[in-house]
Order: sequence, then C-alpha cells, then structure tokens
Amino acid sequence: MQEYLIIIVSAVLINNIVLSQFLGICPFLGVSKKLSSSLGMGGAVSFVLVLSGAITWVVRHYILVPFDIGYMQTVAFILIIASLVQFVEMVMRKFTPPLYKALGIYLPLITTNCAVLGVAIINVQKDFSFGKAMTHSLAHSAGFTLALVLMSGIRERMEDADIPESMQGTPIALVIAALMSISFLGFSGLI
Amino acid sequence: MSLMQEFTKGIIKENPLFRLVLGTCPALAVTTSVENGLGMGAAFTGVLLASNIAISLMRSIIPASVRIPAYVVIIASFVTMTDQLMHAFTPSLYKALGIFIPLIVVNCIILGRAEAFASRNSVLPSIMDALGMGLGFTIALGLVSAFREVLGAGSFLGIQILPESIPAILMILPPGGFITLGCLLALLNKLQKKYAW
Amino acid sequence: MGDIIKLGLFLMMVAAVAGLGVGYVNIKAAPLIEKQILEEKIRSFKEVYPEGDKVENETAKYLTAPDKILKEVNIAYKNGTPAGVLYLAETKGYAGPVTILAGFDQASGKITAVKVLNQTETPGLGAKAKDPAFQNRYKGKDSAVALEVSKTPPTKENQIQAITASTITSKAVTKGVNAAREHFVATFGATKQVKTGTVQ
Amino acid sequence: MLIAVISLAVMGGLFGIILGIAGKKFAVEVDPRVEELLNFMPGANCGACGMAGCGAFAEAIVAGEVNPRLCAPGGASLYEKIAAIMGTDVSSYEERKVAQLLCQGGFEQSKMLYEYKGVHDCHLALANFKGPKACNYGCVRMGNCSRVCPFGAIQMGSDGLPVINFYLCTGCNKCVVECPQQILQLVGVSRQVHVRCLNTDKGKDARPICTTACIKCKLCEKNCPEDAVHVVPFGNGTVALVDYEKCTNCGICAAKCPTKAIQKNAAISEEVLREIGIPKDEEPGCQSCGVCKPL
Repeated sequence: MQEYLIIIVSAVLINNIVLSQFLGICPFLGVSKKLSSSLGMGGAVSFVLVLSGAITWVVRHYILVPFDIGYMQTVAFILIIASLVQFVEMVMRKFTPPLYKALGIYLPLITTNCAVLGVAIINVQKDFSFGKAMTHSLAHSAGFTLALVLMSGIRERMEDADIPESMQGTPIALVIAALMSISFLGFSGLI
Repeated sequence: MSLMQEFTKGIIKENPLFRLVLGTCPALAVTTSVENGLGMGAAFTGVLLASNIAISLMRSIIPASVRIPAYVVIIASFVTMTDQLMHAFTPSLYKALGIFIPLIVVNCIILGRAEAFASRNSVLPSIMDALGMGLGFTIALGLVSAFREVLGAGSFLGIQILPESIPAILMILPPGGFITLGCLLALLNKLQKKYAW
Repeated sequence: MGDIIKLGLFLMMVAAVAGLGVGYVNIKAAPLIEKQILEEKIRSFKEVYPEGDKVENETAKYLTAPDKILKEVNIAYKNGTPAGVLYLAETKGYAGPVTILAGFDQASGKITAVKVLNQTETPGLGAKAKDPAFQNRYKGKDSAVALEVSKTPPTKENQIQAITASTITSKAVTKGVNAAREHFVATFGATKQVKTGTVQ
Repeated sequence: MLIAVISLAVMGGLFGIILGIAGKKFAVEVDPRVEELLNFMPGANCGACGMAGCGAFAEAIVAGEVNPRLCAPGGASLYEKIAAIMGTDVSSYEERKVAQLLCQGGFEQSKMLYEYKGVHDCHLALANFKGPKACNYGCVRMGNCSRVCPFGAIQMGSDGLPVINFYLCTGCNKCVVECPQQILQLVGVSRQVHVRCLNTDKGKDARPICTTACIKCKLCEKNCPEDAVHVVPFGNGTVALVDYEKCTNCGICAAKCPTKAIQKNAAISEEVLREIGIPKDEEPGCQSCGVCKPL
C-alpha cells in the first residue's frame, strides 16, 4: 500500500505531468481560459488517460512483450490513444453536446496530448504492475486536472488585471505557469 | 499561394512555436542546450516532411471518419523509424533527447499540419509547407535554447562563455523554459505591433 | 454495414503498412543498436578498470539473491587470471535512481575507479556527480573500511567530500559504492589473504 | 517481423470496426452543408465575422442566421461558393459594413477655442463649451473610439483624428455607439465617397472655423450625374449627405467640392482582405456586438 501512496504523491505533486515534465502543455495553455472548459478538459483527458493506461498495459503485456516486438510500442500505443479519443469525441458529441462545443478544437488535440502518451511510456519504463500502472495513470490525470484548474483560476482573475499590451494572452499564461512550476519544484524533495 | 509563400509563411508569419503556439511540449523541455534544440528541430523536420508527403499522397483515399487514427499511425511509424536510425547512428544526440523522440508523434504541429494542410493540398505545396514549418520550428527552438543555455549554463553550444559562478540554474529547470518562451512571445508581440499594423 | 467493414479494412491496411515499414527499419537498425550498447558498456568498463582486457558478466555466479542495490557483478580478466571486480549498483538519489559502476582491484583490494552511468538529478547540482572531479574522490580508497560522506574537506582516510548543496546525491553514490565494497570484501576479500603469495 | 505486421494490422482493423460501429450508433445528424462550407473557409478562426471560429460561422450560415459577407478574409470567391452551396445568390447578401469617420478637422484644419488640459475623454471634453474645437460638430480627438474597439482597428492618427483600419474593422458598432458626436457611421465596405463633415451651421459660419467644413454651396448636388448627393436638413441646420444606394463612386462631387469636404477613398483590395486571415494570438472572443444577429 505504501508504494501506491508514493506513486500517487510523486505523480500529483513531485513530477507533475505538466509543470515539471512538460507534457501536455498545448491544451494546458489553450483551454485554461475558463474554469468550466478546463474542468471539462480535465475530465476528458483523465478518462482517456486512465483508459489508455489500461489498454496500453494489456497490449504491451500480452502482445508486445511475448512476441518481442517492443519497437512497435510507440505505433501501437498511439493507435490505441487516437482511436480512444475518436471514440470519446463521438460519445461526447452524442451525449454532452454543450461540453463538446465548449472543448471544440481541443478535443481532437487530446490525441496529440503528450501527457497521454507520456504516461503510457512512463508506465512501461517503470515496468509497473497493472494495479500500479492504473494508480499512476489516475494520479497523473489528477495532477493534470489540478494544474489545469489552478491555472484557469488564476487566468480568470487575469482578465481584469491590467497587463502590458504585448504580454496579454499566451505570454502571461506562460509566466504564470513558470511561477506555478517553481512552487511545484518545492515538492521535489518530499520523498 | 505560390510555393515560395508556402515555405516562407512557416518561418515568420505562421511560425509554429511563436505564432500558433503549438509544439510547446518538446520546445520547453528539450531546449536546455542549443545542440539538443537543433537536434530536435532536425529530427522534427525530417518526420514532418515524410508524414506530409505520405498524407498528401493518400489524402483522397482516407475515409473521413478514421482520418485522425490513420494520420497518427503514419506519423508514428515515421517517428519510430527516425528513433531507430538516431539510436543507431547518432547515439549521443539520441541519449540527450531521450523520451522526447517518441513524443514527436504527439507533437501538435505535425498532426495540425497534416489535418489543416497536407490533407487538403497536393504533394508539392505540402513539401514546401513541411520545410517551412520545420525550419521555423528549428529556428524557434534554437532561439529558446540559446537563451536558456547562455543564461542557465553560461555556455553556448558547449563553449563556456559566462564564468562558472554567474549562471542562473533556474533557466535550465522547467520554470526557465516557461519564462523564456513567455518573454520571447511578448517580445515578438511588441515587435509585431511596432512594424506591421 | 458495408462501410464499417471498409473503415476496418482501411485502418488495418494502414497499420499493416506501418508495421511493415517499422519492422524493416528495425531489422536494419537492431544489430547496430546492439553494437552501440555493447560498445558503451565496454567503454565504461575500460574507464573503470583500465588494465582488464576481457570482462565477463558473472552476476549469476556471485549474486545468489537479487540484491536491492547491486545489479551486476562483472569480473575483469588480465591475460586469463581474474584481476578486477566491477559492480553495477543502483541507489535512490534526490530526484530518481542513480546507477554507478564501481571497480575493485582484487590484488590491492582498493577501489580502482567509480563512474556514474546515468542519473536524473537536478542539472547543475546533483548532476555534478558525473563530473570526474567527484568520481575521482573514490579512487584508491581501501575496500576494507566503510566510506562516509562529509560536508567539510575529509579529515579521516575513509571520508568522501560531498558535492556542494547536493549531499543526498553524494550519499546515494557512496551507499552504492559501500554496498559493492561489502560484497567485494565478503566474496573476494578472503582470496586476498589466502592467495597473497601468487597474486602479488 | 511478421508478427509485428499481423498484430498491428489486427489492432488497426479492430479499432477501425469499433469506430465504424460507434460512428453509426452515435451518429448525430449534422447538416452535410456545414462540412462542405468548412472546406472553403480560410480556416484562420480570426473572429472577423464576430463568430468563435469558422466552424461556428459555417453552422450559422447553414442556419441562415448570419450574413456570409461578414467573412472578410474569405473575399468574393468564398461568397460565390456559399451562394452555390446554400442555393441563394450573392447579391442577396448585405454588404459588410465598416466604420467611417465623417470629420477631417485635424490640428491644422480646425480652429481651437482653448487648450484642453482635462481628462482625456470625449464625453468630458464636450462637457465644457462643446469641446476645445471651434466646430461644435466635429471629432474632439480624445480617442474613446480607439480604446473601445475590441479588434484594435482604430488608432489615433498624427493629426489627432482616429484612423480606422478597414481590414480589422468588423462593423461591430461599438465605436459608433461610444462616439458622443455621432460622427462615426457604419458604411458598406465598397463605398468610397463620403461627405466627411457634419457641420450644420450656415456656410459663412462654418468656413472661418474649419478649412474642410461643408459650406452648403450645393456644387456637389448640381454636378452629381446620379443625383446621389444632396444638401438636406440635418439636426438644426443643413449639410451635404451622400445617398449610398445611388452613389456609383464616380468621385465628380469630390473633385468639384471647394473645401474638399467630400472625399473619395481608395477601394479596399480583395488580397489585403485575405491577408487579414492571419490567426490572432488571442481571439477577442464574444464582444456581444450583435453582428451575428441579423442586422
């Protein structure tokens, strides 16, 4: 049990997927303008991340390793993730159209979300058992959503702050992300 | 748009990193040294070129509803090939880039260009577009990594410039990446306001 | 129904072609990659134990139980006779695992050299462990006595000066070296006494 | 090697079929015309039409809620394609409107009554004695319009008057509403001839206080072949006004006008309109300007 706790804490706080491993920055900058769309995005990414963590682990364990075609890993993983995202997109368009509209262009971008593939690859590098891989994926998706929600909280306040003309928009978002990642650096000595 | 315009638009007008703010994941993480940045830029351009050509060749036979998985599989196979070739022939660069070579697959620019451009235009414009975007991205990576290496490690392409004590190690750490890109974007906004209307 | 099959077939075809391409490249590149890894290994063995001409991986013989720290035991031969022992050890550093290679000379019982293979410590601080300056501090230390890390310049023989502002990393490397040292003394130490005559 | 190909092919096939079935079961009836329209859109999501990107614009067109000519970068070629797909014809669409400044009273042209040192705001400047300018109807040059413009289309010029960038202006009407003097009017983008003065005092009063004021000499009215420009009662006086439906941009009145109150501008080129398609870093987002509602 203790190991699981370490995985969760290290994934959410210490090497947070966005703020210290740099994975998943594109949607992080793009969607974090409004709290509602970032929550929706966090949910969608978490769903895809956990599901893809499971499938990629199974595929690797029962297909890639026994047949010793490890080099196919990237292609196989990305195929799984892309199909999963397409599936999620169809489900969301059918059952939650407002959320689908809010996410708009950023939904297909989840396929290119480095965080999803990054977590799958880290699962492989760390050679986790299925349970650990699941907790790891869940913890990272929680970390991603946490960073996204924190960011959108701050950016919503940015609307009425008077930022110099050229800093508005993405530059100020990057500087905020820098400050957040400095604060997350503080956790690195935790374990 | 003439071919030349396709090429030049990727460098300044629609620079993938500075204007479209795509591909930030590798841009922030790999650019701790100029050599890594340029190495990543070169690998990226190679993959983008190959995938743009392949996708624009196949654009008529790809059914619309499975186009994203199809594009992504093509891109992934090119990346794996580059990954293998780099592992075999340029081990030092391969070691430096580490996890970020497989992550070229999920680089938003390649899928973005495939979706927005290669799937709608014929091969030649796609080649020019890929070269332009690749060059624009490499220049952007070079710029960011130059800033970070000089400020963070006090060296440029490995040659020590600033004395050992001065460099701010923060620039090499993740926050440094965010700050450098943020300030560069702000600078470009300022310049863009002054010169173009 | 028809176009579902068409979609399936198309994706299958694309995946197959991709598999073909990647497989072909892999066949071409795999041997080269193996060669690279092997070269890398031999180069680091050479660095840690210069005199040895041939290195055998005898982990099975020496590591009965899977050790938490020691991962590999390699014996370096000098024209036929085992002369040096190279340990591959992995300890927990500040930000992640630190893998080191520690070389011991069977004759003198001293540490020939220590090399940090890979680490994910913070650049500029912990990452300084892989600089020769820090690694040479282990050179020539006797294996008989346990090593300790000291913040100040070493007063006693068995003290290693830590890297400034990254004692955790220095402790991690020292822990690895100590683990290798204990194994060396336990398994090879005895031969030092018994075969002092011939080996000298 | 063979196993690799087979395993990947099987996975690909499996996912293809799953997506196919999902596509069928979760099919949402989307008007095929939206997809078709999207191919022709410049795809820059620049927000010039006031919508959140080309996707939203295409849906609005198909739903018939919005005037397709609002897509500035699209240009004439896009309008024909929309007309073809929607089965309507191009002329039925209203023309895109931009803001025009109907005053030329810069520092040299108009006489000043006093030097205004107060707060830099048009409403406040007008509060005391109708503003520092001798002319009570002209632009007070305090720049409220340029501050209120969400698209950054209005910059204050060197002679103090606002300069409107017709390529960025989306006709959102915010500056027209803001201007206390009502000298900013929304006019069709193809219109080139404008009476750039709203001074309704008699000619002999207007002439000394502003070199480019309209002195109601009616020369324009006499010479206009289309009978498109008249001096008509306006407010508590009279001023020359152009009837934009009849005006053919011939420019004879502009040539004849002694004080150059009537100006003929250069036409706005299609290419430059397409140029505007550069994606903006930060879309201004919905300004509730109401452009997407039928005008």
